[in-house]
Amino acid sequence: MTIKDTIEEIVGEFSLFEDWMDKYNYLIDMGKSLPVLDDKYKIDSNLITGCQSRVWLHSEYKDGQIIFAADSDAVITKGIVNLLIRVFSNHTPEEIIGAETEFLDVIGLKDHLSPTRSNGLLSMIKQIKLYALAYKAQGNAV
Amino acid sequence: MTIKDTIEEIVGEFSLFEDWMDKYNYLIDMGKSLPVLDDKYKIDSNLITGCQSRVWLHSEYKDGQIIFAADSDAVITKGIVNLLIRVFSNHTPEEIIGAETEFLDVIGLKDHLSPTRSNGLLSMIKQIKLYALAYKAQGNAV
Amino acid sequence: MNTLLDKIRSDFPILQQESFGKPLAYFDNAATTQKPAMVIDAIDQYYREANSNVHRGVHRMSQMATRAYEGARTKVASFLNASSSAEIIFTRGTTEAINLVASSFGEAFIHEGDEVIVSALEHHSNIVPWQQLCFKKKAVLRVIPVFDNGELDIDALKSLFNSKTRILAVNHISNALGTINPVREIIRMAHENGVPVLLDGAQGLSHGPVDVQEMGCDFYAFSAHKMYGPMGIGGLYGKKEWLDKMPPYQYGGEMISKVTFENTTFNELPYKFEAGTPNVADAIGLGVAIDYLQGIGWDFVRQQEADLLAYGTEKISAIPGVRIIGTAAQKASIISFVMDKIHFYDAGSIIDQMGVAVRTGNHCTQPLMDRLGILGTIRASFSFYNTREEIDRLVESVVKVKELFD
Amino acid sequence: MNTLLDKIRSDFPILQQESFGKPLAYFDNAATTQKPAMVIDAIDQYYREANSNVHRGVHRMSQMATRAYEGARTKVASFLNASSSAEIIFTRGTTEAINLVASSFGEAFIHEGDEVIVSALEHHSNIVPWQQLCFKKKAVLRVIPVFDNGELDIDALKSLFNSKTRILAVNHISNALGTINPVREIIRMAHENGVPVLLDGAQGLSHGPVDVQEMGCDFYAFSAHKMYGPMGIGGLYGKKEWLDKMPPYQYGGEMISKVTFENTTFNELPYKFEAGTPNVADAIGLGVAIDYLQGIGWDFVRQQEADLLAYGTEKISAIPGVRIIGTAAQKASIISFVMDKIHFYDAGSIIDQMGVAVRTGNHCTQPLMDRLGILGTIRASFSFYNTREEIDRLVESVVKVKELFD
Ligand SMILES: Cc1ncc(COP(=O)(O)O)c(C=O)c1O
Ligand SMILES: Cc1ncc(COP(=O)(O)O)c(C=O)c1O
Repeated sequence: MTIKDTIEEIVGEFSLFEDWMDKYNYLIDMGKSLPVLDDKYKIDSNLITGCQSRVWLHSEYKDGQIIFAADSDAVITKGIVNLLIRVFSNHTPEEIIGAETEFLDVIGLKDHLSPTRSNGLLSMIKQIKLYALAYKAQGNAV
Repeated sequence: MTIKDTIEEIVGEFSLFEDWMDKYNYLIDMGKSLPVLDDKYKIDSNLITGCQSRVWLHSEYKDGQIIFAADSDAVITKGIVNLLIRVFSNHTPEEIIGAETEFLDVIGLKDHLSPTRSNGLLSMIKQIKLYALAYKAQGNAV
Repeated sequence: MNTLLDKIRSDFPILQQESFGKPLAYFDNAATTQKPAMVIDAIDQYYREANSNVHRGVHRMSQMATRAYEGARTKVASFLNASSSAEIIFTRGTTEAINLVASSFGEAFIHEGDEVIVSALEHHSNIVPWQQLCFKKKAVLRVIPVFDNGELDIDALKSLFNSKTRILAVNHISNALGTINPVREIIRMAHENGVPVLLDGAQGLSHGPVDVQEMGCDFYAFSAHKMYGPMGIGGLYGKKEWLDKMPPYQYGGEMISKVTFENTTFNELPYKFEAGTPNVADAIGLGVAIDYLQGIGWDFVRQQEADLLAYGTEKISAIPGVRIIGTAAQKASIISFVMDKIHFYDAGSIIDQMGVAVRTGNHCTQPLMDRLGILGTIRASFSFYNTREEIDRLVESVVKVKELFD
Repeated sequence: MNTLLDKIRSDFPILQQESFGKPLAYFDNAATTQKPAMVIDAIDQYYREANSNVHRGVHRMSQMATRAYEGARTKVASFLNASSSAEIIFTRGTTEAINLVASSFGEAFIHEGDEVIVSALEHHSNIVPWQQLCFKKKAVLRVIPVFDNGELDIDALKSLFNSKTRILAVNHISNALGTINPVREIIRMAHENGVPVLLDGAQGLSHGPVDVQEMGCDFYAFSAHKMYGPMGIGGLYGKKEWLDKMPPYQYGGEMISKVTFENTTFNELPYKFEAGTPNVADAIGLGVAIDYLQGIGWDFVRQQEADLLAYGTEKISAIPGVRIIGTAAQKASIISFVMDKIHFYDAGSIIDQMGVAVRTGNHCTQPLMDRLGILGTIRASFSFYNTREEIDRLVESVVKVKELFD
């Protein structure tokens, strides 16, 4: 699936929710189902700053694709990172760099979970794109 | 005449003025008729700070009374100091210290010539009272 | 609901707002209070009728603006019972007032090896300016420890004074936990040791009367926006003896008396510390906020806030799995709490959706959070305009949070 | 009167005021401009509907306030054509912005024996911070001389640069005389010498477009209240390369990333330079002032102000015994003048009584006045909302002054 396809899928899922409670319940489920991140990756260099909750974002570069793994001490935040991983993981740096992120607007995340520093959503996306840029530069160097 | 008497006299004079123009004309006349201050008294230590125009206020202590003399480079300011001299000159330090200065309110000077720093009216009165306090201390010391 | 409270609530336009379709319950008063219409209107009217730059202007509007600005200063002076309005310096707020003292007092009086005392209960704004000053001057920062219940360890303070101690800075009321510190005792101890005291009064002016002369503090820093006034203004009370000895902080504008390229002489107090065009509109707003507080009276404020604190403490502590952080004997109407195994961010997000505004996080008191072994709390801070019904809604939201995350 | 002008005047509530029973003619725009209703209303609405403390707040209103505040920053960034909104720091105004740079840049880059260049045309706010910095660092202050007509002597500037020159600070437009300085040329010369340039833009943003990237300046300081926005807010544009290398200015609040008593790490740009609760309401007001200016458009502003400057210059210089001070080829709509044997204070008092607001005195440019051999001037500064009829009334008042004092 392309990044765009996944985004459309997610937008579709969110369009089913009648009220905020459903949306949060879904995020909480997504948070609870996020695979555990090995403690060895919960290090400061993986920590995303500017969040009310702590978020560790780990990445690996394999066969030209980036694989993301993450954790947070807050469940809703885990739900959000889980969404982001679903969208961005297993794609090439180029695909990630070029991806639009307006879908967050569409599914109402920006409205309820603002892009301001409180939840670090923007910081997470920024970090994901930074990883992509770094791997791309690394790839070019080879 | 006591300070109070002079003040009443001035209030009486000002009550005759129909509009601001008359009041300013009067102040301008008072300014023009202020006796010239000898240049040797136009020194920095006699300068009152906080005025848009420069005001030099000189005082002498003679026979238990303070005599004020002043000058300014602005005519309206000279008119105001002239009024103040008429009120306060030739009185004892005690009389000056105890004098009420609300008359400035009554004659509308406070309204048109605000107590804020622009014309230094307050600074002038403060300086007059400071001289009185100084001479009083000096007198007591003797 | 009692009718006086209804009347008072109607003075605050924002309390009529809804949040997510529910009436807004605003419990973030320690971050910033809401403004009564009379404050908002005063600012509005100033810009519509009298706006002008102050000081040295000959024209009528400039004089009106100057009078209004200086009138606001006089109101602040009498509100704090300063001995003269020359002891009131307008700043942007508490943070700037503390930075001013740290910088100017620091420049004049703090030297290598000297010591500065703060407490473990401080807001970053009353730590970092002193810490950085100490770095710069090679001075030493000493910290009054805090007990688990949020009270300062005043006995330990005794041993912190020595001949090198130059200043003590402590908050009047803790924004994170609500502790009302024993400032009179602290000031007495400091003065016995010849040490001046700065009180961070950010949370101090909204809950009850403050009399700087009676307390005896040397400096008192505050923000208008936390006492029902506008943003962008606040102030510093400082004893004349100290302010006179301190160099200016910023340069330019009314604080200057005479300039040549070789030399500059500075204006007298309070202008010496106010550089640039002052924030006249918001100073006027602050003055009107004081009028408003005096209009409703401290009796009402204290009674209402004490009731909300008692009621809230009882209800919140009764929820299983919830623990109140900060249980000092003397507390302002601030309740901080944590929930078993539930992150404050998760809790805050859900509470918000229920139309209840609380603050979550470390409340700019990271060293305190570290000391207490937590990352942050959920904080509900009450104003006299809040109600028991609103607290019931907070409790409901917390119960909802438990349902969702357990 | 043309109808567009009528419409624009009706946007400014204060222009409907009377002064001493006469319609107010407000010519003190260089001190502070009046505010259109939309700016006043935006502040009002913010306090009625959205007031909250910004940043890190999870609740809805805090996020609304944060978005509005950051939105204002984005507007300022695009108004100045900064390359990123991280290069826009909100301050109280120009004076604070200059003090920030003098203090932080000074701390990082100015050492004993270094040199700082200012001009003889500066406002005290762009002299004293540098002068005091030089005193503190044992550095040397150099001054670009000014010609009798109010133009800077750019040839003389050439010889002021040397390997010790660290920064040059000059105003974009002179508040005292209206001179528009050749800032592009100055910046080019400075950069050729490896010297960064701070422009004091207090008078720069109200008369025409400013493009910091095209001009190439390293810092640009400004005040909202001089560009139709509220008091208590303004800002500093700074190139990221410089801002990144400068230490913070004040400490506390959002500018902090992590604090322990041993150490503090600071937030990224622009927050690193914004300590304490920001002035959200007035930042929003500034954003709306920008919207307003963009709504009427620079064409109208420039055409109207050029007309007023030409008309005023002709009429005022035609009065016998009146001399215009400042006759640079490039001038903003500011006319300073003196009257033979009549003190500016006398003149200003009478002009005020005629309902015309001008400013008199040294305009916080004492070194310039000394250079010109005068104590002060009478200054009429025009905005696009002023009219020829108002200028006629100013001329009448000046004639009246002559009658009274001659
Ligand atoms: C050229 C210039 N620089 C600096 C300032 C200071 O601006 P503010 O008082 O808004 O800080 C002014 C205005 O007074 C000015 O005209
Ligand atoms: C105790 C305390 N000190 C200082 C501050 C800083 O106040 P301001 O952000 O208004 O400068 C606050 C508020 O955030 C506070 O609660």
